[in-house]
Amino acid sequence: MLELRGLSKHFGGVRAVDGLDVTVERGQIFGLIGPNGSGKSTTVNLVCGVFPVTAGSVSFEGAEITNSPPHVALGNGIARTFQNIRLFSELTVWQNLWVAQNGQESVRSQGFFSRWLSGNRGQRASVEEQLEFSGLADKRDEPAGSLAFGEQRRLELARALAARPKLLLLDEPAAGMNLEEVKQLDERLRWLNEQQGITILLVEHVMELVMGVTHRIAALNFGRKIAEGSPAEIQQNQAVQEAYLGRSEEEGDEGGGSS
Amino acid sequence: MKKQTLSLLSAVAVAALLGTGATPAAAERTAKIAGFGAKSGVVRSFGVNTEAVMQAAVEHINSQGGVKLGDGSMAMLEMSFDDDRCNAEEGISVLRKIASSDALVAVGPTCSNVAEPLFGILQRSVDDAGDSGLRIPIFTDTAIKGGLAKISEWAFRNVPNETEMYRTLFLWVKENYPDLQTVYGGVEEDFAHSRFTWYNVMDTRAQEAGFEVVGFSKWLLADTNFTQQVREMKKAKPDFVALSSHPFTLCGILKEMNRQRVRPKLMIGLTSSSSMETLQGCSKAAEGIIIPSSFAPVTDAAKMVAKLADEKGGSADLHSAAAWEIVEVIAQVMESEGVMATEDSVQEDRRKIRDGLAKLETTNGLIGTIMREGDGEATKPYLYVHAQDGEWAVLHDPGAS
Amino acid sequence: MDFIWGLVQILGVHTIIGLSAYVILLTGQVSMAQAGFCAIGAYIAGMLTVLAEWHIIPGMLVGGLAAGALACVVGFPALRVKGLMFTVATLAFGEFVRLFWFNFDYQISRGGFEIGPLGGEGFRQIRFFPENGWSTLEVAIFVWVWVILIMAILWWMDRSRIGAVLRAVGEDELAAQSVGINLTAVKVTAFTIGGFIAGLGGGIYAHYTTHVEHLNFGVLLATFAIAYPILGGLRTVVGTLLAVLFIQGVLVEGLRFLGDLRNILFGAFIVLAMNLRPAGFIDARVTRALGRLFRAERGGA
Amino acid sequence: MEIEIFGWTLLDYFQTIVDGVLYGATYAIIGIGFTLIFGVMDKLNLAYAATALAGAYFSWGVGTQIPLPAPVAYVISSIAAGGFGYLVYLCNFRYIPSGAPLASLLATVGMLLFLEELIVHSTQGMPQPYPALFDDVMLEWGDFGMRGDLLFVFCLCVLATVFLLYVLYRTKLGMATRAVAQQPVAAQLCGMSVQGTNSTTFVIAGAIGGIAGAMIGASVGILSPLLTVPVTVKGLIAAVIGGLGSIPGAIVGGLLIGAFENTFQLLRSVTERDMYVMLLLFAFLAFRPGGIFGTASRHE
Repeated sequence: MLELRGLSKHFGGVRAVDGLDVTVERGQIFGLIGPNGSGKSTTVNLVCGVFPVTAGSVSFEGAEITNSPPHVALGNGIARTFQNIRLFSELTVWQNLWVAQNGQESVRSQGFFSRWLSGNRGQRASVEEQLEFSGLADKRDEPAGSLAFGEQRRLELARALAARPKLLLLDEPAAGMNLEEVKQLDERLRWLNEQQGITILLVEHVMELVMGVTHRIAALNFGRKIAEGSPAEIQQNQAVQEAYLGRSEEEGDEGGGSS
Repeated sequence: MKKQTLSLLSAVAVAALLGTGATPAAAERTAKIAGFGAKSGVVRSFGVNTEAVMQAAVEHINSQGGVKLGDGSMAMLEMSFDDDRCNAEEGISVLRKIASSDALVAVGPTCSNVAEPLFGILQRSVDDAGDSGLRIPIFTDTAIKGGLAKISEWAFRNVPNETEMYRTLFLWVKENYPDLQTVYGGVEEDFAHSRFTWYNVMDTRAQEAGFEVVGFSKWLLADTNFTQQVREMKKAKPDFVALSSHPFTLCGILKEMNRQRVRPKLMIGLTSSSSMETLQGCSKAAEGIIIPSSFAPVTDAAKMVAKLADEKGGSADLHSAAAWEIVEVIAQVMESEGVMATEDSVQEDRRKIRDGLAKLETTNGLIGTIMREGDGEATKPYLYVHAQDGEWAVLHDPGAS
Repeated sequence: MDFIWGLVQILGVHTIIGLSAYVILLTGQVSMAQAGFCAIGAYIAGMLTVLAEWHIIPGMLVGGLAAGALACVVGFPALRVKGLMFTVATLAFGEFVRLFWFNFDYQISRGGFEIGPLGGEGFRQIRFFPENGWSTLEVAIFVWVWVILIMAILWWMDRSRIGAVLRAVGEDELAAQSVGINLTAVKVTAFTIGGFIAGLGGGIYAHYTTHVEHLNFGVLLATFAIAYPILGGLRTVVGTLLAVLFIQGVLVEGLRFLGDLRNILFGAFIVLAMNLRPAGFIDARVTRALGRLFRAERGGA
Repeated sequence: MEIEIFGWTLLDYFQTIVDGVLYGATYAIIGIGFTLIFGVMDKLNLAYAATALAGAYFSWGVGTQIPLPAPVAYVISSIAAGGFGYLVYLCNFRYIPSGAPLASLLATVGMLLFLEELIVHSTQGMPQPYPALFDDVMLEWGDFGMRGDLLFVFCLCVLATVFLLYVLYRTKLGMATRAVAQQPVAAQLCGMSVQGTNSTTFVIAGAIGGIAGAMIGASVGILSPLLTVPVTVKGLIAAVIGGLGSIPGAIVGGLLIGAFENTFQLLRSVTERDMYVMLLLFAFLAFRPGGIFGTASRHE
C-alpha cells in the first residue's frame, strides 16, 4: 500500500533519513521504531509532504505521491497525528472535527457551497460520530486548548480519522500516557485496524504498545534502516538492542517539522 | 471589570459627543464664527498661527464694540477653533460639526487636500434645491491650491492669486535683470499646491515674460536626497531658478545647490515658503531667494497684526494674516447684510453672509486693497520679499510703482 | 445632527475597511495592502459615477470586484510568504497601487470643466450624493446598509465551516494542511474577500469625501485597517466595530475637549489599550462570558 | 567614448549608483535596528525609526540651549535614542505577552504616532536645522562628484556596524543576546535573564538608531517629522530584503535600495521611482522570501 524507495532527507549536512526502503502492506499495523533522532518523525513528514524529499520516492496504492503537499496526501487517504499534539486550541472540540471533514467520500461528492460554507448533514453526522468515538461528546463546546492531555490525544486521533483515511500515520501517540491509557490506545488501534480496515504506520517509543499491536516493525538508526521483521524478530535483533542501549540516554529533537 | 471598562469608555464617548455641542451661554448677544485648521502633524504651525491671528482679530473687533446686528443691537464676536489634522475625513467631520452649531461662517482650512472635499460637500450653486450639499459659507485663509473656490458658491478664499503674482514677478525680473535669459524649474511633485503652481503658473508665466524654460526637476515632499536633481540643474546652466517647493524640501534643494556650487544669479520661490519655516530650516542657504508674498509688516496695520499674533503665541505670515482680513470682512458683511444672530436665524444669516461676500468687489487688506473675483477667489496685493540675514525683507512693492 | 450623521458615515466606512483586514487576519496574515485595495475601489467607483455617470451601487460593486480580482491575482505570489514577510510584501504592493494612482491621469472635458483623476492633484467633484439630493442621514443609512450586510455575511461565515477553516489556518498551518485544508486556496480566498470588501469601502470613501488623492491611501490608512480588528479582537466582527468606535468616535472626535493633548494622547491610548487588552477588546474570555450569559438566560427563561 | 544606454552615459549611471549607495547607508543602519530587535524577539518594532529621529531631535533641543559641536550632538542623539529604545521596550513589549505579537506590533504603531506628535508639538512641526560635518565638501573628479557629508555618514554607518558586530560576537553581552535569540527557554534555564537581554537589545538598537537619526538629520541638514514614515518604510524594506535577522543582510539591503531608487529615478522619474522600488520588493519577496542572507526556515 505504502512504498518508500530510497527515501532521503538531508538538513544541511545532517542526514535525517538516508536511503530508506519500507513497504507497508494493506491491512497491516506497521511499527517504526528507533532512538531519538533516528529519523522516524522525519519519515512521517516526508510521506505527508511537509517538506520536500532530498532523494527517493513515496508511492501510495501504486501511484507516486512524492512531494505532494499535506492536503493532497490527505485527499489520497493518508491522515496523521503529530508527535507533540497540534490541535486548533482556540477552536472548540466540535470545530476541530468539523474543519477536518475533508476525506474523499465526505467531500468529493459535494458542491462548493456545502463543502465550504454550511457543511451538510453528512458532515455534521460524521462529526457527531467522531465525538462519540473519542468520548468527548460532553466537551464539544470547550476550546480544544482547555482539554486534559489524554483528551487532546484522543481528539487529535479523532480529527485524523475524520477524513476516513485508508492509511493512518501515528507519531508517538502513546507519549506521556500511563499504562492504563496505553492499554486503551492498544485496543483502539486494533479496532481501527480490524473493524475499520485502516492501515496504520505507528511511530512509537513505548515498546509495550509497539510489540503488542504491530504486525511488522522496521527499526531505524541514524536515518537508516537497521532491521525489519516481526515484533519477535526485532526483539531478538542484536543491532536494535545496541542502537537502543547505546543511545537510550540521549535526548534530542527528531523532526524539523514539529519544532 | 472588563464590562466596566467598556461601559466607561462608551460613557466617555457619549459625554464627549454631547459635550462638544454645548458652549457657555453668554449674557449679551454673540455672533459666532468657527475657525478650523491643522494643529497636528507637520503642518501644525499653520493652524497655530491662524488661530492666534483670528483670536487677535476677534478681540480687536470686540474691543471696538463688536458688530452691529440687523436689529441695531451690538453683538460680540465669538470664535472657536478646531483641529482637522490635515485629514480629509476629519475636516469633513469638523465642518459638519460647525454646520450643526450656530456658527455663521467657517474660516479654514489649512490644507488643500482638506479644502477639496470640504468644498465638494458644500452645495455647488446656491439656488439648486436638488443639491443636498451643506449650506454654510467657508472663507479660506490658507489652502492655496489653484482654482478651489469655484467648486462651490459657498466657498470663498482670501489667498493670494499666484497666477497674477508670478506674472508680474517674472516681468519685473525681466525688466530689472536684463541679462537673464534662461530659467530652470523645480517642483515638489506630490503636493497638490506646489505641483499646480509649477505646471500651471510658474512655467507658463515665465515663458510669457520671455524667458526660456530650459528644463525642470521633480522631487517628492519627503525626499531628502537631491544630488540628481541638482546635477540636472547644473547641466542645464540656467541663469536663474524657480522652485515650487515647500520649506522642507526647499531647504534640502538649496543646500544641495550650495554643495554642488550651483549659483544661479537669482532664485525664485513658492509663495508658501516665505514663512518662518524656511528661515528656521536654512536661512544661510536661502539667502537672497525672492518670493512674492501677500504679507509683510510694512503698513501700520500689518505691524500691529504681527505684534498681536506674537502675543497670542503665533506668527503672522502670508497665510495667517489672511485670517485677520477674513474676520474683518466677515464683521463688515454681518453689519452690511443685517445679520440677526439669533437662534432661529442661523440659516438665513449664513445665506446673508454668503450673498454679502459674493457681492463684495473689494475688501480691505493689511497691505492694500484686495480685489474680490467673481468665483470666490481674491487677488491680493503682494510684495516681493527676499531672505536677508535670516529675515524676510521687502525687496519691491509692485503696487507702489 | 448633521455632524452626528456625518460621524456615523465615517464610522461605517472605517468599519468596512477594518472588516476587510479582519477576514485576512483570521488566517493569521497581516495585510498592509488594504489601503491599496481601497484606492482601487475609490478611483474606479469614482470614475464610473463621475465620468460614466453610473449609479453608485454598480459603481461600487465594480470597484470592489476589481479590487477583489486584483487581490486574487496578487494573492498567489504574495501568499507564498507568510508572517512578517507577507506584511512587508503587501505593504510594498499597497504602496505600489497608491503610486500607480499618483501617476494616473484620465480627464475628459465636460461643460467647460476638466473632470477625472489627475495624478498628484487628485480626483475632485465625486458628488454623486449631493447631486442626487441625498441628505447626510440618507448617506449614513446607505453606508450602514453596506456595513450591516458585510457584517452579517462575515458573522454568518464565521459561524459556518469556512470560519472555522480560516481560524484553523490562522492557528496552525501545518495541522490545517494535515486535515486536508488547501492553504493556498483558503488564504487566497480570504485575501480576495478582503480585497473586495476594501474596494467597497473605498468606493464609499470616494463619494462621501467627494475628492480622493493618492495621499489618502498611504501607510497610515493601511495601518488603521489592521488596527481596528487587532484592537477589537479577532473573536468576532463586533470587535472591529468597537475598535472603530474607540478610535474614530472616542480618540478622534470624543477627545476634542482635550485640545492639543488629543493628538499627543492618540498614540499613547493605543499603546495603553494594547497593554491592557493584548488580545483585543473582545477576547476569548469575553466571548465565553457572553456565551455563558446567553445560555444562562435561555436556561432561566 | 560616450556610450549611452537609455539616453544616459555610463558615468551618469556610475554617479547615480554611487550617490544612491552612499545615501543607502542611512537606510542600512535603520534596517540593522529592525533586524536586531527582530532577531532577538521575533517581533517588529515599528516605532524604531521614530525613536531614532526622536534621539536626533533631543540632541537638537539640547543644542538650542547650549551650542554643541556636531560630534557631541551625534553622541547625545545616540544616548537619548537608547533611552527612547528602552521606553519603547517598556511600553510595547515588556508587559504585553509574547504570545500576542499583533498587540506589540500595533502598540509600536501607537508609539510611533505618539513620538511623532511629541516632536511636532515641541517644534510646531517646523523644520529645524541640524548640524552636519563636511556638508560643504564635494569631492570631485572631473564630472564625477561625491558628497563629503554622505561619505562621512557612510563611514560612520560602517563603523557603527563594526561596533555592533563586535558587541554581538566578542562580548559576553553579545553572547547572551545571541543565546536568547536562538533558544530563549534554554537561555533562561542557564540563568540568563531574557528580559534583561531583551531590554539591553532595545537600548543598543536604539543607540545605533540615534546615530542613524543624527546622520539623516546631518545629511539633509534639517530635521522634520516628515521623515519618520519614509525612513520607517525604507528601513523596514532594507531589513526584509536582506533577510530579517541578518545584520549583513540589512546593510546590503539598505545600500541596494539606495542604489535602486536612484537608478529608477534616473531612468523613469521621481514620481515612478518608489513605484518600481515597491514592485521590485514585492517580486523579490514572493520569489525569495528568505531575503538575501535569509534563514527563512528559522522564523516560520
